Amino acid sequence: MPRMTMIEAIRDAMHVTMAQDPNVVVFGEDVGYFGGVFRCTQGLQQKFGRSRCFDAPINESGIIGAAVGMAAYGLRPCVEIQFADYVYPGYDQIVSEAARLRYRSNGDFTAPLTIRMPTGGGIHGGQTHSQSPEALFTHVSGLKTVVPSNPYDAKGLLIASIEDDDPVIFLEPKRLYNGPFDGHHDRPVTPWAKHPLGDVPEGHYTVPLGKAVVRRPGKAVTVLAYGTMVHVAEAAAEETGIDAEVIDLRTLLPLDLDTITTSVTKTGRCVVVHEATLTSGFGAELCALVQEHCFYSLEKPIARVAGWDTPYPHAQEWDYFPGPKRIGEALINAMEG
Amino acid sequence: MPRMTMIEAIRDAMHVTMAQDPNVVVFGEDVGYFGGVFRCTQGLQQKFGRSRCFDAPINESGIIGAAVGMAAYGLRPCVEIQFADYVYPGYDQIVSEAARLRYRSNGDFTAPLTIRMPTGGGIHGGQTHSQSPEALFTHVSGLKTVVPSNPYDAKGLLIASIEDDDPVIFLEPKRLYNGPFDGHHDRPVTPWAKHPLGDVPEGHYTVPLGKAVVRRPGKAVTVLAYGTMVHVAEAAAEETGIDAEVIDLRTLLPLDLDTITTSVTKTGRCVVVHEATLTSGFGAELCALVQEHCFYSLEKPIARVAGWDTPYPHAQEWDYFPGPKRIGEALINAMEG
Amino acid sequence: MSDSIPLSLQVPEPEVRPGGKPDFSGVNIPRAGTVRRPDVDASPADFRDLGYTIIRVLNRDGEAVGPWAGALNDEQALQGLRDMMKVRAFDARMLMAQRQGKTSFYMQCLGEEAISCAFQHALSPGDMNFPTYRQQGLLVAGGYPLVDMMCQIFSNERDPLHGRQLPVMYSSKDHGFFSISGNLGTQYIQAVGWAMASAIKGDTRIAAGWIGDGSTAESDFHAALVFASTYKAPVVLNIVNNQWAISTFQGIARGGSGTFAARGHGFGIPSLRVDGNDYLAVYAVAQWAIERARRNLGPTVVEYVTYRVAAHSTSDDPSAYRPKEESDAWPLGDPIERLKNYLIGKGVWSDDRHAQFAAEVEAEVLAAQKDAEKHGTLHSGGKPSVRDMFEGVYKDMPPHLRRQRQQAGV
Amino acid sequence: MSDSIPLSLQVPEPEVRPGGKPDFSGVNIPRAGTVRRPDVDASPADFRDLGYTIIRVLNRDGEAVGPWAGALNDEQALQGLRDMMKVRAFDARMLMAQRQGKTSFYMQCLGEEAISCAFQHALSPGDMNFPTYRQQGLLVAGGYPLVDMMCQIFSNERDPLHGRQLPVMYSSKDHGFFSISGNLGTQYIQAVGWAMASAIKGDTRIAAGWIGDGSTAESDFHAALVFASTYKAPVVLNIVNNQWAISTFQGIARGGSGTFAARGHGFGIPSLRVDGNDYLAVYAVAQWAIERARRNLGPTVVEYVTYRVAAHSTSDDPSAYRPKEESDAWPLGDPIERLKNYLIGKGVWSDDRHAQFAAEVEAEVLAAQKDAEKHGTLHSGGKPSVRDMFEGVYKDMPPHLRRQRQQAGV
Ligand SMILES: Cc1ncc(C[n+]2csc(CCOP(=O)(O)OP(=O)(O)O)c2C)c(N)n1
Ligand SMILES: Cc1ncc(C[n+]2csc(CCOP(=O)(O)OP(=O)(O)O)c2C)c(N)n1
Ligand SMILES: [Mg+2]
Ligand SMILES: [Mg+2]
Repeated sequence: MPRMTMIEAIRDAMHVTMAQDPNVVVFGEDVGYFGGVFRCTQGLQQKFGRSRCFDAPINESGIIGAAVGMAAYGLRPCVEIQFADYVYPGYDQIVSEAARLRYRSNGDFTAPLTIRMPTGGGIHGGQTHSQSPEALFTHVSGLKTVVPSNPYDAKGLLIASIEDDDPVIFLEPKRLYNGPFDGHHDRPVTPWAKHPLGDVPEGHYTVPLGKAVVRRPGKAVTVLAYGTMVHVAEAAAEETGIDAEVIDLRTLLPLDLDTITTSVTKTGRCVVVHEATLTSGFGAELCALVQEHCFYSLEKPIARVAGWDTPYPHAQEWDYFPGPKRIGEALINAMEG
Repeated sequence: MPRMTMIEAIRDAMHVTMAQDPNVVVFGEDVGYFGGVFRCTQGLQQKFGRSRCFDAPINESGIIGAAVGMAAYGLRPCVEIQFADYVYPGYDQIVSEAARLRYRSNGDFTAPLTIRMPTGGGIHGGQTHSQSPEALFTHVSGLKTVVPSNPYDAKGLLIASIEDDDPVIFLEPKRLYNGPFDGHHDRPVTPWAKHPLGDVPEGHYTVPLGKAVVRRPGKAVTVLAYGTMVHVAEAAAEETGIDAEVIDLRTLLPLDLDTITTSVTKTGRCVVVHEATLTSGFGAELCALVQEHCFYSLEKPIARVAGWDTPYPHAQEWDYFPGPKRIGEALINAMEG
Repeated sequence: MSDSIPLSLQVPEPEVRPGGKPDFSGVNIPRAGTVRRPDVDASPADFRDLGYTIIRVLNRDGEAVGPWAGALNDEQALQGLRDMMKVRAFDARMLMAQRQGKTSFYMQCLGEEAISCAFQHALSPGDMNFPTYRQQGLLVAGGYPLVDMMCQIFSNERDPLHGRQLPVMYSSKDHGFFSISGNLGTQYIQAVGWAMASAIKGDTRIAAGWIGDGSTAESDFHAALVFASTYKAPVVLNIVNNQWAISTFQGIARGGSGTFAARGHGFGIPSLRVDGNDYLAVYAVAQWAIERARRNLGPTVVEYVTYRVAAHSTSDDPSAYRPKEESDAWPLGDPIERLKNYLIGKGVWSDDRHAQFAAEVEAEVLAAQKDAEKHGTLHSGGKPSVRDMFEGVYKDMPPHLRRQRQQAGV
Repeated sequence: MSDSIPLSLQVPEPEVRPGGKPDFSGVNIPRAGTVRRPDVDASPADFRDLGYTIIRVLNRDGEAVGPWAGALNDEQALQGLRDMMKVRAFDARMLMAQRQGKTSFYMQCLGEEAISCAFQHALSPGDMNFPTYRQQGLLVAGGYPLVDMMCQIFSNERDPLHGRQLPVMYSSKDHGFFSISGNLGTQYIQAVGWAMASAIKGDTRIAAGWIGDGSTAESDFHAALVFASTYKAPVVLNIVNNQWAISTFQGIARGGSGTFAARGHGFGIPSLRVDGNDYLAVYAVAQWAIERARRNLGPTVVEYVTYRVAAHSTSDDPSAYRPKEESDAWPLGDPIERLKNYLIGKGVWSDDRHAQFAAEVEAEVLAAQKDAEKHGTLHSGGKPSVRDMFEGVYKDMPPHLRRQRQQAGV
């Protein structure tokens, strides 16, 4: 099987769907001739022509609004927002339009579009290249929200998203683009080539939306994570020696509640991890659901490890980022008493 | 003491602050000559002139962006977004600009502005006149989010918000504008004149941001609510005869956690109520905090009663709205076992 | 700087407010027939003047004159008259139905009927409008059943949108009418995207975006112009300037000077202004712009100059912010009266036939209403089901929504 | 419709791509001195042509000619030369510092120095710029300490922004430099709001908004033009058209035809295009626009025609999308060379003095860097404190942040 980075896997997903379905179109800022600032769309214009893959003006509302119109026509646009931090100008078109079109028109019009965007920190990008806005999408009925944590899933989930008949927010943890990242920023970077999930099948396959996966089985405590934090949580489990079960949610909405409750019912302990700021983050929803569905199994309060409630800082990045140390402490604490 | 509706109380708050501080300016769509579609700004242009209160072009990003610039200059803009449903085009200016200006400039520039908007349902307004987007603000570090439930608080909180040195999102439950509403839409409307909190002092006073209040003391179960739901929860308590303690949060961020934990520690049971859609709503954060801080007191899982995870419907409004029946059932259920 | 004079904020105000005497002497109206008609493939830079004048066909004597005349034959013009009369009758009845509590909300297009009615006839099957709430004429002229519109308005058991949408927020793909949002301006860039899709697919369908004068201030107006000009999208970008945005006069959106049409010039988009109360002029300009789109020559901006005679919606009372008599003083007259006079002048219509048709149309609307009311009105009779509230959020209902539906007991 | 030809999407492309021969023959450049200078209070409708041409002062022979010449005396022009040289030297050193790992990121303004340097000198104390990341010249020409800029770039213990911001996202109220956001376009409408505030207070201060060619596509550009025109805000709306937006050429933002300046016309805002590589022309136009604002005559749009010689940022490699030699082919030359030749021609400067000043400025920048590095660079030496991460989110730290700070152990 070919080895791919997450960038290559994402590119391959678009390649596969574009080759298969002439209705798939790709556009966004710098995605055409240049192939995207992270090179995720490299080669697509050359291969499929300028009317299937093209540069867009710098207007996120325009990119998403045009995609809504195209989707209503019958296309399946897969658009790129250069950084998740820049999605807000297009937020109205997502919330008021893409998410509600099927409902308000009773299916007369639909919006099968995918909005890709690099998310998360760890690259010294400061406040406008590091944010994790997933909770702003999970609150919006009508959207699906996906966060892959490795090349295999990234390709399979992206194909599933493009083929999905509803609008999908596809968040790409940019710190994982070139290799798994366990939060130890001071150690050399591992490439995907050395990771089993860097093995990516050629051609078409999907990873279904709405299905979580147990990344690391364990009996002592359940860790709910997604994106970069899956790897950091795995590292924390190794380093503390705690027999944690690490669940990679993959899709935040629809959420795979069964996999979660099965695990927490077993372990009786739960730690929720994300990079986004704590308050009203997606971790809050996870806590609410876990305490509702596993109340009588819980032996300790569910703990959250998350970005602090501040804008994402530049110099203090590694104090902000929920690294293996903070997660490890939460695991140890979850095991006490 | 004069009796006021919530509209009059809000108007009076702007009147008081404008009279006291020449830096307070008010603008928004239709707020000038006409005085706002809900008449909250009626008479302000006449009294303070066209450069203190004026009509704005229909561009929510423009309204908020201009307010950020004015606030940076030294003014204290209090702007109106005609319905909370229309705030999304201005979301970027709130999230990326107002909320972060103090932080990113290390206090060199600040954004002391207040963004008022009618929120919530119950007026047959359909998907674009009914939404409750508070959780989209509570996730954003740097913002304060306020939701009054009566004229007395509305005036005191709005004055406090305008005088606050940080940006404040001020959500006005439109169903409460003219009277308290217990969720029984088929009964005659009660006016504020008959409610003790319709007594509103003249002149300047504040209700501090960040302080909740116990609206109905009780021992059996704690209900956390804000805005319209405070009244609906009170009705549900009366109707079920359950000795519920109803807490009116008033400010969602910063949150008065002490009042909450004191109550839940006492009652051991908790029901969280809001109009907004359930998933990733502010109720999720409340659940996460309560289970974290009151875990060992809780006798049952915390329940959430909220809007369903659908867009806000028109015909099915009263099936969507979390009325006294649904809250009552949650109370009864919370008391079982 | 120290010797500079103090600055002051300049806030535009309409000429008159309630109590004042309406005054439209500032509105510059050229004589009918005097504005030239460029070829559709002429260079936009060569006719920028058309963004600052008003194209008119019907003169005061009810004659069709000038280079934009002659686009319609008598039968077509008669059809236009009937369409407009039907829209007006429909509006009147639905307004009344709202006052009677049969629905929560209604919006008329009184005085603006020519614009949507004429435009619809210039389109071809397969084309798509991205309308606002004030283009019911597109549906009526397009033959969409009145009873379906009414069922939507009543949110009843036969409402095609299953009670989910606010009254008047219709949707009909088959009739080339995109689902109305309620959020202003969003549809404008969607129209451009739809048109781009048609071009990407190598189809021949074109799109029409619609926006009000006040809503041109919204950011998606800009997005639409940027995208349309960059990709030369086959789209007609219509601006209905009815002078008012709820209580706010058009000067607040338009700024100091210029016209709404002229906004297109900065993008190299050809831009025309037309008398929106002149059915023949509207049709001729629509046809011109649609042909440009169809021939892959790119977008056109069209500003229709008209007047919102009625209140903004049933929630509004315009006497609070403008003189009651202002609509009578509006210098471009009434679109139905003007087309009627033209047809009478041509000898193909008469006052009698007009009165007779008015009665017929009244009866048709009434019959439709009876039919619709059999299926319920907002507060009585047949209703959409509560189950419907949970359907259609996604194509397939995800587990959490299924749980919620169960909780709701439906 | 059935016999219509198929539509097709038209995607603009630059004249040449890597491997091709740079070609700017399509850029229409009038001779220096040939564009008229209207009075600042002339009606905008009377000089729309100035939005389609290029105002230039310095001709090929290094002479200042035409109606826009004469705004600066020799001492001021010399100051301009020194400012530009300092900016260029600063950029070069910081680029190198980034390559050496002393910071994470840097952005040069190579080739565009004249614009911000000249503009700054046309402002008065108390005025406020709302800049992008490419206007470091405003700070340098305004006398902001180089060492403070460097400390920000190094995110060190003396960084005025306490390490919170990405390098180059300066803020200095005292120097009339608004905090840079990183989100494109947002500052443009903020500039208008700030200017409105000055007018509301009856003050005499004016604002300047800055935006790149690519970013004019953003919606807040529209918001700014709408608000500026409606309230006649005392603001200069600057557009720096450096031909590129990362890898995307200006045709994607500009659309089919028209100019960026011409966008102002639709709002009745006077709009000028100016040679951005001509210090004297930039100053003269800036002065004109600032005077309009100061005299309460309202906003002006100014488009500076220039070329981004360097990469977009240290994260970018332009050889992937444009010919390497393109910047050499740029017909408006280099701003420093042009001003230098003018001053030598006037006899107030010489090649020797130029070389000497270049050495001086180099030494000054180096000294500043040494100074700054004493306080640390991104990965070594003095750092902002972790406590600082929790400060300044609000004026007073709310309880939940205090809890989090405790948890973080700081
Ligand atoms: C984003 C958004 N902001 C505000 C509103 C409230 N609103 C509804 S209609 C309207 C006025 C629109 O005026 P105009 O565009 O001139 O259209 P007209 O009603 O005259 O046809 C306003 C402000 C809205 N629906 N959406
Ligand atoms: C809202 C937003 N979208 C996208 C970006 C990413 N981005 C940063 S700079 C840039 C190009 C801007 O080009 P231009 O406006 O021409 O300015 P220049 O860099 O040429 O000075 C882009 C797309 C951003 N910073 N903010
Ligand atoms: Mg209007
Ligand atoms: Mg540029």
